Amino acid sequence: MAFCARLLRRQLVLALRRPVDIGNPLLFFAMVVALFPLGLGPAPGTLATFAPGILWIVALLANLLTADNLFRGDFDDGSLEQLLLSPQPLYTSVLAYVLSQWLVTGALLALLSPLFALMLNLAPGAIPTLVCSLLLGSGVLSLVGGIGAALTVGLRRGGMLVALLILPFYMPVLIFGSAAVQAAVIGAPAGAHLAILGAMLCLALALAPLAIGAALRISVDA
Amino acid sequence: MAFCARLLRRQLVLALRRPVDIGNPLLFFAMVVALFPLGLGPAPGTLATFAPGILWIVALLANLLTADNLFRGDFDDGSLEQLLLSPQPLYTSVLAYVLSQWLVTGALLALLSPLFALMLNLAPGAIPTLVCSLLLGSGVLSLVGGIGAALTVGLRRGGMLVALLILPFYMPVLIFGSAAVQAAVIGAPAGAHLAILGAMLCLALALAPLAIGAALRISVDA
Amino acid sequence: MLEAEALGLERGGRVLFEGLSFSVRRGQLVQVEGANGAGKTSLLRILAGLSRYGYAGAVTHRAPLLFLGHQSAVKGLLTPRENLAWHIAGEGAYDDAAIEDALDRVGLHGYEDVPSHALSAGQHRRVNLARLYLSRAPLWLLDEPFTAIDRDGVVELEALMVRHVEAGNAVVLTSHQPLAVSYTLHRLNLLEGLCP
Amino acid sequence: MLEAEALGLERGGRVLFEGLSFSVRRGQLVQVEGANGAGKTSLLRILAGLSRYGYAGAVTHRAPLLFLGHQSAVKGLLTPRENLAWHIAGEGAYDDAAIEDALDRVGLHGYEDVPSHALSAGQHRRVNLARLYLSRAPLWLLDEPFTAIDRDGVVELEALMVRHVEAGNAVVLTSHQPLAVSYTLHRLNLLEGLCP
Amino acid sequence: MYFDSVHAALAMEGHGPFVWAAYVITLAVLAAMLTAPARRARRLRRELAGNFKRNAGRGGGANEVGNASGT
Amino acid sequence: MWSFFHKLGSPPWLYGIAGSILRWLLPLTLLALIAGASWGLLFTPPDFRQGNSYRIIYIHVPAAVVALAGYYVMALAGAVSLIWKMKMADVAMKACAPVGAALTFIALVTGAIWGKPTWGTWWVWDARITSMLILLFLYLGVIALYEAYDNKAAAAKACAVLSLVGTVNIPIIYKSVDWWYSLHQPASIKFTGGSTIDPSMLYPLMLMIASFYALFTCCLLLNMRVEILRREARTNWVRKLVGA
Ligand code: HEM
Ligand SMILES: Nc1ncnc2c1ncn2[C@@H]1O[C@H](COP(=O)(O)OP(=O)(O)OP(=O)(O)O)[C@@H](O)[C@H]1O
Ligand SMILES: Nc1ncnc2c1ncn2[C@@H]1O[C@H](COP(=O)(O)OP(=O)(O)OP(=O)(O)O)[C@@H](O)[C@H]1O
Ligand SMILES: [Mg+2]
Ligand SMILES: [Mg+2]
Repeated sequence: MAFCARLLRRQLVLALRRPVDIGNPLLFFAMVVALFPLGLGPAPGTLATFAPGILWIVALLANLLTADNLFRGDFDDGSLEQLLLSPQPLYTSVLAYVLSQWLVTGALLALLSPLFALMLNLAPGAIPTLVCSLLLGSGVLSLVGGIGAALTVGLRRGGMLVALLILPFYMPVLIFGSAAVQAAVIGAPAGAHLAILGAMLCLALALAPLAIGAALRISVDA
Repeated sequence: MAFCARLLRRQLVLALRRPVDIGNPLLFFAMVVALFPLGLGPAPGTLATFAPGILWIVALLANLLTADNLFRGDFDDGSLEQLLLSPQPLYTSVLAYVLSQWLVTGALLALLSPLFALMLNLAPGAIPTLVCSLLLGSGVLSLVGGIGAALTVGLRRGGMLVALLILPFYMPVLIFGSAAVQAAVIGAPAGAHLAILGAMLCLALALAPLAIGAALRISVDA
Repeated sequence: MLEAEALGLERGGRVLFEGLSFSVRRGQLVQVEGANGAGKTSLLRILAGLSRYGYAGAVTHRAPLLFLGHQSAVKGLLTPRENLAWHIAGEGAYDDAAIEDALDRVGLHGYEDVPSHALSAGQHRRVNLARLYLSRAPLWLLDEPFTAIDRDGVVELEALMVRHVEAGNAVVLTSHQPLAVSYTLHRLNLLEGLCP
Repeated sequence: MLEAEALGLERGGRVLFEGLSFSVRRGQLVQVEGANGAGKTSLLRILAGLSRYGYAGAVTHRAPLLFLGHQSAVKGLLTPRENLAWHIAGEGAYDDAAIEDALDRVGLHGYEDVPSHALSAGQHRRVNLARLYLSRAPLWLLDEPFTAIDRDGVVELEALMVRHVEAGNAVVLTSHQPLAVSYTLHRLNLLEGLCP
Repeated sequence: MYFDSVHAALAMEGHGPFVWAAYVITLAVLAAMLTAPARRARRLRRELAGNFKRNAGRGGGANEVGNASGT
Repeated sequence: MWSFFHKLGSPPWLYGIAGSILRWLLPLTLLALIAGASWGLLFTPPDFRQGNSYRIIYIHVPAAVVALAGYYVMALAGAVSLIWKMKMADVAMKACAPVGAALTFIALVTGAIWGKPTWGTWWVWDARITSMLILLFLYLGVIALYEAYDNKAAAAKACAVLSLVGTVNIPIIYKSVDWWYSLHQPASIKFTGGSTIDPSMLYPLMLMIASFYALFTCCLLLNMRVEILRREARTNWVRKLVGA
C-alpha cells in the first residue's frame, strides 16, 4: 500500500513537471467545445439539445489523446521491467498508474466541465449529473485505455493502434454517459444510467488491472 | 532536392513499415466518426447538421495525435542532430518532414472523407468543398503543428507556454474550414472561405519551415 | 541460487544457444561471454524472468534478484534522489540517509537534487548503479554495468561486486572489458556452458 | 582542421572548463580525457557546432566533420541498410555497393535487412559506426565510440582510426578505455589543454 | 424454379443488381478466405524445403530457419 | 477425456486430424453452400413485401450469425491458451480472427446492399448495424495487434488477453447499443421476417446457416494447419512432411 502511494506520487510529480501533458487535453476540450457553436450557428436551442453528447464525445476524445502515454515512458527507459521484477503486487501498482492518469485527465475534465456546459447552454439542472457521469465514466475509460496501452507499449508504433483497440470498448460508456445527461436535461431521473456507469466502473476496477498486468508482462517480451 | 525526396521516402517508409499501419488511419477515422452518432443520436437530420464540424474535428484530432511525434523519435535517437549537421538546406528538409506527416494524416483523411460524409448523411453537393477544405486546411494544421513540435521536442519541462501559443492557431483553420462546408451545404458559394484557407496555407508554407528550422536548432541545444 | 535447465533460444532464424544448463551458486562471480549479438542480453532477460515466451527450457529461482539492463530506468524529470527512492521502494524499503550515502559512494555528491536529464551519460548510469549499494537482493544480474563509467568508477564497481560475492551472494554479469578482480571468475560461454 | 579559442563552459553552476585553446591538425589522433561529468560530451558538441549558445570562446572549422554521439541515430523500424543509406544521403552520396561493403566490415553480414530494433546493443552501435567506412569527412568527432562493442570490434575500430589519421585526416574521440594503438596519441585534458 | 427464364432470374423484377451483387461479393470473399491458407502453405513449404536443403548442404549446421513471417 | 486433451496439444496429431476432417467436410460444405444458395436464389417465392431483394437473407443472416459465434470461439481458445498454456489454442485463436472478420464484412456489405432497395439508403445508424460494425472493429483490432508483435508467441498471448476482455464487453456493447437505439429514436426502421418467416423460406435459410458454420470450421482448420507448419518449422516431423 505504501508502495502504491509512492507510485501514485511519483506519477503525479512526473505529470506536474511536464505541464503540457496536462494542459493539452484541456485545451483540446475547450477548443472543440468552442467549435460546435461555430459549426452549428449559435442557436441556443439546438446547442442545448446536443450539449450532453458533445461534452461526452469530447471528454472521450481527450482521454483517447493521452491513453497511449500511460506506460510508454516507463517502458522506454526500463522502469517498467523494474516494476515487473519488484516483489510488489502488480494489481495495485497498475491501479496507481491508472489512478494518476485519471486524476490529471478525466477527473480534471469532469471538474472543469460545468464551465464548458455553460458555454453550450446546457440546462443548469443537468450539471451535477454531467459531473457525476463524467467522473464515473472517465474512470472506466482510463481503465480500459490502460489495457490498450499495456498491450501496445512494447510496439514501436503505438498511437493509432491503441485507439483502434480501445475505441470499441469506449462506446458503451459513451452511450450510457450521454444518456444520463440527456435524461437529466429533460428532467427524467438519471439514477439508473449512473448506476449502470457505476457498475461498469466496478467491473472495470476488478478486471482491468488483471488484464493490464498480464498485458504488461507480455509486452516486455514483444 | 534529391535529399529532400529521400527524406520524404524515409518518413513514408517509417510510417508504412508494417502492413497493418496502412489500414490503421482509415479504421481510426471510421471509429471516431462512429462515435458521433452514438453520442448525438442516430437521427439522419442531426448528423447531417453536425457533419461538417464532426469531420473537421476528426481531422484536427488525427493531426493532434500525430503532431507531437513529428520530430520526437528523431530527436530521441540522435537523428535530428545528424540532420542539423548535414550540409543540406534545412528549409526543404523540414518541408519534407511536414509533407510526409500531412500525407499520412491530413491528405489521407481528406481523400477518405467522402465515405464518412455519406455515413453521416452530409449533402452530396457539399462533398467536393469538404475535400478541398480538408486538403488545404490540414496542410496548415500540419505546418503549425510542426512549429509546436519543434519548439517542444527538446523540452523536458515547462512547455505549457508553447502549447498555449500554438494551439490557438488551429482555431481559425477550424472555423474557416467548417464554415466552408457549411456554406456548401446550404448551397451558398464557399469560394471565399476556401480562398482564405488557401492564403493561410501559402503564408504557413512560406514562414512555418523557417520557424521550425530555427526552433529545431534551439531544441537540440536545450 | 539460480538453476537453468536446457535453455534454448532462436531469434530471427538463428539459434543463439541450445541445451544450455548450469546453476549459479553462492559465492560465484559469473561473467557471460560472447561477441556482439551472441545472445548475452537475451539470456540475462530469460534468467531474470522478463522473457517468458518463445524460449525452450526452464529457469528456477531460489533467491530474490536484482536486474540492471541496457536501459537505465532513470527518469530524466526526477532527481537522482527521487529516482533512487522510487527504485528501492520496489523492494519495500525506504531510508533517506542510505540513499544519500549511496549517491555519495557513486560520486554523485552535489548532484542529488539536479534533474537527471542534466547529468552526463556516466552520471546517469551511476544513478542506476547506486542501487547496488542499497539492494538487499542476493543475486545480481548485471548487463554491461561498466558502460559509460570512467576508470575509477569501474575499479570501485569491481570491488563492490567482489564484496558482494564474498558475503555469500552471487553476481552474473556481461561485459566486453576484461574484469580486473582478484577473485575466481567463472566464465559462462553461450555455446559451451559454465567453465570454472 | 579545427581551432578552438578560449573555450569556457559552465553547467549547473559548475565551471567545466575555461580558457581552453587548442587546434586539431591533420594527422592528429586526439583523446579527450576526463572523469564522468567532466564535460567531454559538452566539449564535443560545441566543437561539432551543435551547441551554439551559452558558452564562451570561438570555434573555427576548416573542414567538414562527422560527429557520432552517445545516441546512435539508428531507427529501429528501418533496416541497417536503409539507415546507412539515409545517413550518407545527408552527405549527398549514395552507393549501394559501398553500403553493403561497410556493413560487412562492421560484422553485420546477414543482418542487412533485419529491422534494426531486432539487433543487439552492440550491433545497433555497429550500424552507426559503419558510417566511418563511408564518410568522406576528414575530421571525425567520436563520443565514446567503443560503447557496447566487443573486443574484436574495438581492435578493428582502432585500426580504422589509425588508417584515417595516417591518411592525413584527424580524429577527436572520448573513451574511458585506454586505446591500444601504435600511433602518437594526443591527450586533451579539459583543465590543462592539449598535451602531445 | 421460380423464375421463367435466365433473363428474369438475372433481373429479379428490378432487384437483380442488388441481389446478384451481394452474392458475387460474398462469393469473392469466401473464395479469398478458402484459398488464402493454401497460398500461404505453398509459400511456406517452398521456403522450408529450400532451407532444409541448404542446411543439409552445409553439413547439418541447422543454423537457419526460414524467416517465414506467417502472414 | 484427459488423453484427448493431451492429444489436442500435440501439433502433429492435430495437423493430421485436421487434414482428415477437411478431406470430407470441405467438399460437403461446398456442396451444401451451392445447394442452399441456388435453392434460395431460384426456387423460393419472393417475399410479399420486399419482393426479390429478400433473397439476400440467405447469405446475410448466416454470415451475421456465424460471425458472432466466431468471436466466442476465438475468446474460448484465448482463455484455454492463457489458463492451460496450450500452444495449439494459440493457433486456433489466431486462425479465428481473419475468418470472423471476413464473415462480419460479408454481413455488413450484404446488409448495406439490401438496405438500398428496402430502406432507400446504404447506411443507417441502427442498433444491430452499429453493433455489427463494432464487432468488425474488434476482429480487426485482434488482427492488427497480432501483426504488430514480432515475437509471435507473445503476440498470441496478447491477443488472448484482448479477446477475453472482449467477451466481457460484447454483451455490454450489445445491450447498450440496443438501448441507445430505442432511447433516441422511435423504431422507424424494422427488420422484417423474424419468427413469422414462411417454411418455404426457412428451410433454405437453415441449410445456409448450417453450411456457414461448416464453412467457418473448414477455414479455421485450414488456417490452423498452416500456422502449425510455421510454428513447428524446426521439428523433425515437419522436415519429413516437407520432404527434405
Ligand atoms: C449494413 C447493414 C446490416 C447489418 C450490419 C445487419 C446485421 C444483422 C445482424 C447482426 C443480424 C442478426 C443475426 C442474429 O442476431 O441472429 C441480422 C439479421 C437480419 N437482418 Fe440484417 N443487417 C443489415 C441490414 C439489413 C437489411 C437492410 C435488412 C432488410 C431489410 C436486414 C434484414 C435482416 C433480417 C431479416 C435478419 C434476420 C432477423 C432475425 O433473425 O431476427 N438486414 N442482420
Ligand atoms: N542540460 C544540462 N543542464 C545542466 N547541466 C548539464 C546539462 N547537461 C550536462 N550538464 C552537466 O555538465 C557536466 C558535463 O556533462 P558531459 O555530458 O559533458 O560530461 P562527460 O564528460 O561527457 O561525462 P561522461 O563521461 O559521463 O559522458 C555534467 O556535470 C552535467 O551534470
Ligand atoms: N526482438 C528481436 N527479434 C529478433 N531478433 C532479435 C531480437 N532481439 C534480439 N535479436 C537477435 O538476437 C541476437 C542476440 O541479441 P542479444 O541482445 O541477446 O545480444 P548480446 O549478446 O546482448 O549482444 P551485445 O553484446 O551486442 O549486447 C542478436 O543477433 C539479435 O539480432
Ligand atoms: Mg547485450
Ligand atoms: Mg559523455
